[in-house]
Amino acid sequence: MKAPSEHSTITNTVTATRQITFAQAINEALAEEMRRDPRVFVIGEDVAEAGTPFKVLSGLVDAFGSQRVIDSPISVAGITGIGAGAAMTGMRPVVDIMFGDFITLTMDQLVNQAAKIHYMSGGKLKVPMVLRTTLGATRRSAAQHSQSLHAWLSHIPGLKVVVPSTAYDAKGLLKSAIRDDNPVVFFEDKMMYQLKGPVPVDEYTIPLGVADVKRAGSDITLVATSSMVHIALAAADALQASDVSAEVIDVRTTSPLDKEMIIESAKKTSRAIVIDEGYERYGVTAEIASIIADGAFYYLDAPVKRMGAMDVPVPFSPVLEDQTVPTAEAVAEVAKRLCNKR
Amino acid sequence: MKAPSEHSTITNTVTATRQITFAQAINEALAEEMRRDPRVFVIGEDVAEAGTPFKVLSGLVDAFGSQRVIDSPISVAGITGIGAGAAMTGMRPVVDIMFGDFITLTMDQLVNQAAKIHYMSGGKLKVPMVLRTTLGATRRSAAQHSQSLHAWLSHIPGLKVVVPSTAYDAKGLLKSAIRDDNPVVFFEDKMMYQLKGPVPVDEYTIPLGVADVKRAGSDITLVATSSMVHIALAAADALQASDVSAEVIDVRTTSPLDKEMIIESAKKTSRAIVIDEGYERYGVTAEIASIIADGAFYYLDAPVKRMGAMDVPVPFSPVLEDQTVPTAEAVAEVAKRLCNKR
Amino acid sequence: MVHPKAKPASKKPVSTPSRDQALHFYRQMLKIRLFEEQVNQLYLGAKMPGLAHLYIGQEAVAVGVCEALRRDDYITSTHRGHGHCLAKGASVDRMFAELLGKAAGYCRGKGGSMHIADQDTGNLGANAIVGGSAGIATGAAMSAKMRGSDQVAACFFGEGALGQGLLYEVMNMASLWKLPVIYVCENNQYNEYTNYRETTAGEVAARAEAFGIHTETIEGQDVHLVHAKSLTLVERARRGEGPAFLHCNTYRFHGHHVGDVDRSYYRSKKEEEEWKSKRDPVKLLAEWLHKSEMADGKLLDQIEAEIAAHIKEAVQFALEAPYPDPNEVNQHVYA
Amino acid sequence: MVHPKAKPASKKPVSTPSRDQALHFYRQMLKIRLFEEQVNQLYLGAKMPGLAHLYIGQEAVAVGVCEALRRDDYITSTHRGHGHCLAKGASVDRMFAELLGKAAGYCRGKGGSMHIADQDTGNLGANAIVGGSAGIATGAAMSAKMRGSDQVAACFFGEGALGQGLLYEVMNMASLWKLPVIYVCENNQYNEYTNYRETTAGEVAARAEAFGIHTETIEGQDVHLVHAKSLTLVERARRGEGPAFLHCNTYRFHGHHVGDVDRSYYRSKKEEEEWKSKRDPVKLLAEWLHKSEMADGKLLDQIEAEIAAHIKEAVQFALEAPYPDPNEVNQHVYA
Ligand SMILES: Cc1ncc(C[n+]2csc(CCOP(=O)(O)OP(=O)(O)O)c2C)c(N)n1
Ligand SMILES: Cc1ncc(C[n+]2csc(CCOP(=O)(O)OP(=O)(O)O)c2C)c(N)n1
Ligand SMILES: [Mg+2]
Ligand SMILES: [Mg+2]
Repeated sequence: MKAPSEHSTITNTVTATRQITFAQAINEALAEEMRRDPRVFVIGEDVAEAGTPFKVLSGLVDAFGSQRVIDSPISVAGITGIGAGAAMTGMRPVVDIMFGDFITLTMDQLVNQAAKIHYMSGGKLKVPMVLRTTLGATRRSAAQHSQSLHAWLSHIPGLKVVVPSTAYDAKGLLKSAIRDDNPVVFFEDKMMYQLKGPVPVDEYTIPLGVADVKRAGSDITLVATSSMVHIALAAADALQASDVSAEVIDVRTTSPLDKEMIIESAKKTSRAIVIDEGYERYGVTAEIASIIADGAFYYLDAPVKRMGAMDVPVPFSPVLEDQTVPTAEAVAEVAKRLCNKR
Repeated sequence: MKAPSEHSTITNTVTATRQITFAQAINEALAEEMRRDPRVFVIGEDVAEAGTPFKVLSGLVDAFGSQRVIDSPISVAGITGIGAGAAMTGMRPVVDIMFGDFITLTMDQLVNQAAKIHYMSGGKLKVPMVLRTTLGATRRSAAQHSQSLHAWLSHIPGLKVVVPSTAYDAKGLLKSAIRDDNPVVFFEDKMMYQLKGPVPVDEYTIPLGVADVKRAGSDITLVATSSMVHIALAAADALQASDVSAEVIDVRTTSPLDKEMIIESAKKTSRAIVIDEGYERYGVTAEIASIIADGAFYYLDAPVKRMGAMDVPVPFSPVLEDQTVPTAEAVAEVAKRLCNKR
Repeated sequence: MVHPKAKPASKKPVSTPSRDQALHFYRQMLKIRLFEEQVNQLYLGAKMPGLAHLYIGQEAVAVGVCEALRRDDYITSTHRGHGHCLAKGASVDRMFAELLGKAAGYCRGKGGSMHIADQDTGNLGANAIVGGSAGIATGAAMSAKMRGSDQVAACFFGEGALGQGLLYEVMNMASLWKLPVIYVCENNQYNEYTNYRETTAGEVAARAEAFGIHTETIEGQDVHLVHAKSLTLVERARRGEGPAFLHCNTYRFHGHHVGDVDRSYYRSKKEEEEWKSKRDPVKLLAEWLHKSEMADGKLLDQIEAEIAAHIKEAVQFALEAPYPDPNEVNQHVYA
Repeated sequence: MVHPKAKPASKKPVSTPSRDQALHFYRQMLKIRLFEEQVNQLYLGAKMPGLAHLYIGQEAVAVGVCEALRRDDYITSTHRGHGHCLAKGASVDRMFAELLGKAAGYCRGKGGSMHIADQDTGNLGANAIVGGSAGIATGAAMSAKMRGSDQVAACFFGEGALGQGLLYEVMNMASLWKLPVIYVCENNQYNEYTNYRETTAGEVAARAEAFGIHTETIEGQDVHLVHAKSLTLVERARRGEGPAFLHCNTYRFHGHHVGDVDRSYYRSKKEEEEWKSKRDPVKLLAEWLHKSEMADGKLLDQIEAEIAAHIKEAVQFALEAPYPDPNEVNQHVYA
């Protein structure tokens, strides 16, 4: 099971910070953007009084009213299409899709419509919409409530895809996503909502497309997304004991992807592992690993390894489910092998 | 624009063959399997009298009646769900989804239901269903009728994915797909329907999961899918003039993927390019390239290169559309560069 | 064509249910009730992984419908599916085992509460996608028709599924092709934490009628009524006369899921109490049994004790049962 | 509440359309007709990449509806969208240019026939996914309401879109939230090569009424009727009284697309001839203009000549216009 540990990388900030949860960070980002821009609204199932089943949106309806925090019927495709139409005509909707597995129902509206409208119209129409949803397993929710399908969206030109790993990143990236003029899919790991981290009191944004070195190192690069950043950090901790210095790169957005930072790190360390919670086959790890293998080809001392979720529907039984997600131990094992430490 | 050339690799067969089109091969496979097994039926929009807009199914309704070749409403998700339910209860449906772009509408039924039912039921229920659809651009059909979304399905455990390149393969693989006890997604390139090739008179099947060397070579491996196999073969022809001997591997099924054959070839040639008509980013080329880069790491003399479709929604204008798909010239160029021939 | 008004008023004899039948219904409903109470205990005792959506309050629907089906008829079910599963004939021990993720469970622990399927009793599976099983049920009905098996499929769903487009797509085809499927809409008044009137425009029944589907709206707390209506609709479907839509008014007595205990922000205690005191399907049936002198308090107590003992034994079995072998994790991905 | 029967019969004065208006309608409809005939010629002459779905026969719907809209009102359209685009105010030269994939096209050649959008006239785009624009239109209506702009959105779709679940999802929300959207169902009798009766169970109008949406079924070949009804529905929506569904019976005179010339296997020559001779919307309006002495043959000929000349010029412009710069291929992926 994932046991997210807390690591902070906010170094060169002078503003005051406080510790808030990932969920609070999302909530604050929404509240700030709604206050700043009357065009921003939230729509989804049980987003208002209930504040979503994860309570991420608690209080927003009190602050902004039910005209801007809108409870919808269970019409996942419908609200996505409505979001696209509203975005094309002057609003900036944030569509809430409770579980990432349900984006399967939105694919036509998101991929054939929202993602392509700007291009198909020759640049005239815009779709400034954010679709917030979840990813991540180990919640004992079984095969239809545990998937991490961000690879699909990352495959689609016209979409941007955000996979934050900390409260700080979540807040800054969500604010950028809302201000972005493109459809952005924002994936939140369900298991990280209660994870606390330092977040500045003052306003800030983080640009989409810039990865973050969550820990510097010299022997191996661990490239990770979302929840897996914490696995990578825990692995890096463990590796220290074996005298392996691991650099942990959080890609933060899979699309656009900060290829340069990833390749440079791999060139420096000469070894890399890519860790992601989506299914491994044809998943996010494939893209990033192949980019490293190509871009750092002449620098690599070992093959780039991929560690995605096991290629099985997520099982319910804890003894089975826990095997499907990469663990810090497994990452450390592979890293040691690559570094010939054993 | 793709100009599929004809190449045959049927060598050690003694049975008589004739030249038939890719479309006829599909039609024959369906007719044979429907004759063989009363549980097989076809459902889709305009599949009966119209025989689909591509006329692939012409004559089937006359042979098998409208109880087994069923015209449906324009309910793409609905017929996929109905297919799953029928498959779970003793039938073997072949669901026809006219354009690959429309599979966006089937994702919940295909991915959350059909693909997972066997696993979620602990192995008790089975979903022996085939979903036939199309891929491929350059038909001037623009962004919503030109996508090649097979990477998505290949990402999903529980699904098998077939991407045939010749009439021979299409027939043998479709028959296997229909006999398979799992949901299989079968992608046909719209532009190849009229492509002729030798097909045995006698019955045969081709197992899912076995790649095919469409041309043997020693300097570089071109791994390709569907339509891109013909691009690879044309590139191989062109490369001969530059004294580069290219081996062309047709993966035939992206899931299961014949990793061994691909890796062995790359080990032998020490160079590889992966060519596919899906969007390049997070696409099929990423998976295959990263597998080669890992599996043949110590044998490679150059980085593995990926050539997918350009990461843009498919544009309508011919001058734009033609740029989005890999060409034989471009493949040959990259190959020469990798082989230091220039 | 005869003018509709000119039709002779169909005067069905309202037959009184037999004692055997009524007691059987009672046993089935009580089994669901006590099963679910035990599930809640497992949750509260932190013995069950994840969550569960209790069926308590809706027992008359599952039992009334399933008792009108044959064992080889099909059902599809929902996230709130324990009741359907038991009503169709599953046994409590293997259900508990599944809920606890044990190898002895109906799905070897792979499915869990939201995915229990039991092929032997025709249960094609619970479904964690709201509305997600409407296609499967309709496809099973199509398959039955194609195979000439005269089986019928019942598709259970909550009124929340009325928000999902898939339902309309498949109702259209079921009507066009006269498929033997009964769409059972369990209107328990809430989509999670939102009253269905805030999410549902127009009239529920009209949504099925628009597709030319025979539709009935009934009180879902009266098991005899649900059963009698279901019988009519099922036999109609079996005769090839096409699909039906059965809209049952009902109520879930507990939260949306076991963890939903503070409910005052979306429904009143008073409303809950009214349903529990006046429209509890188990109580109503007990009262009916009394009134019609088919059972006295002693018999009912005895039945309850039997079922409670059975449940206790089953939960014990499940608690002690082994987890699946870890190697099973990548088995059953492909058939 | 007043008993519905007790309401006073609403007696709207049926005002005769003015000569100016009628002639304007005629010009608009004829423009569409001649535009589409030219598109067919471009196809036959192999001058147009790909295919196109002609709107000929349905002109009264697009013109009747769009003339009831303001320029800043929205429309969404379909694969058969040229008529909607022109009726909402697009110019023929840039449309031809788009159909030929030229940089001067409304979408710089990137969209083509099935994706023409023209923001300046409120056209949010044709759509190549059947039913795909229902969400966009409903969202535009929601946006109008939220912004307090009193704009209305008209959502055009063929009866084939009744097969798509999305339509029901968004109609429900439009009704719940009283959104200013008019769903315009152009029932041209065929989903591609299949008569809609084979794909559509029950009654079309009932499908919208089930969601509590005000619904009207009308003859779609009479532009005055379409216009009058649309005006009522649009003004109703603008006043905040909610969505409406306008079901128009119509017919496409040509094939499903320009290449569909052998149609006998799915519809009879006789049926086509009947519609063309008796229910051609352009002819019907010409006859009406004659009968009401608003125009004589000479005037109508003159109008036709003017439009033909305009079209000729426009197509020439498009044929000569340059293709987009190849570098544009990866522009406009992101805003
Ligand atoms: C497509 C989809 N959207 C959202 C959810 C989350 N969800 C689970 S149950 C539920 C409410 C279902 O309400 P209803 O259908 O009335 O069933 P009930 O819970 O009342 O039995 C929701 C929204 C889901 N499982 N699937
Ligand atoms: C989702 C989807 N399925 C199938 C198609 C292929 N297709 C294009 S037009 C059409 C028929 C549409 O019929 P209708 O909606 O009545 O419009 P009409 O062509 O009659 O104007 C079909 C099936 C599509 N474009 N989108
Ligand atoms: Mg409910
Ligand atoms: Mg039509």
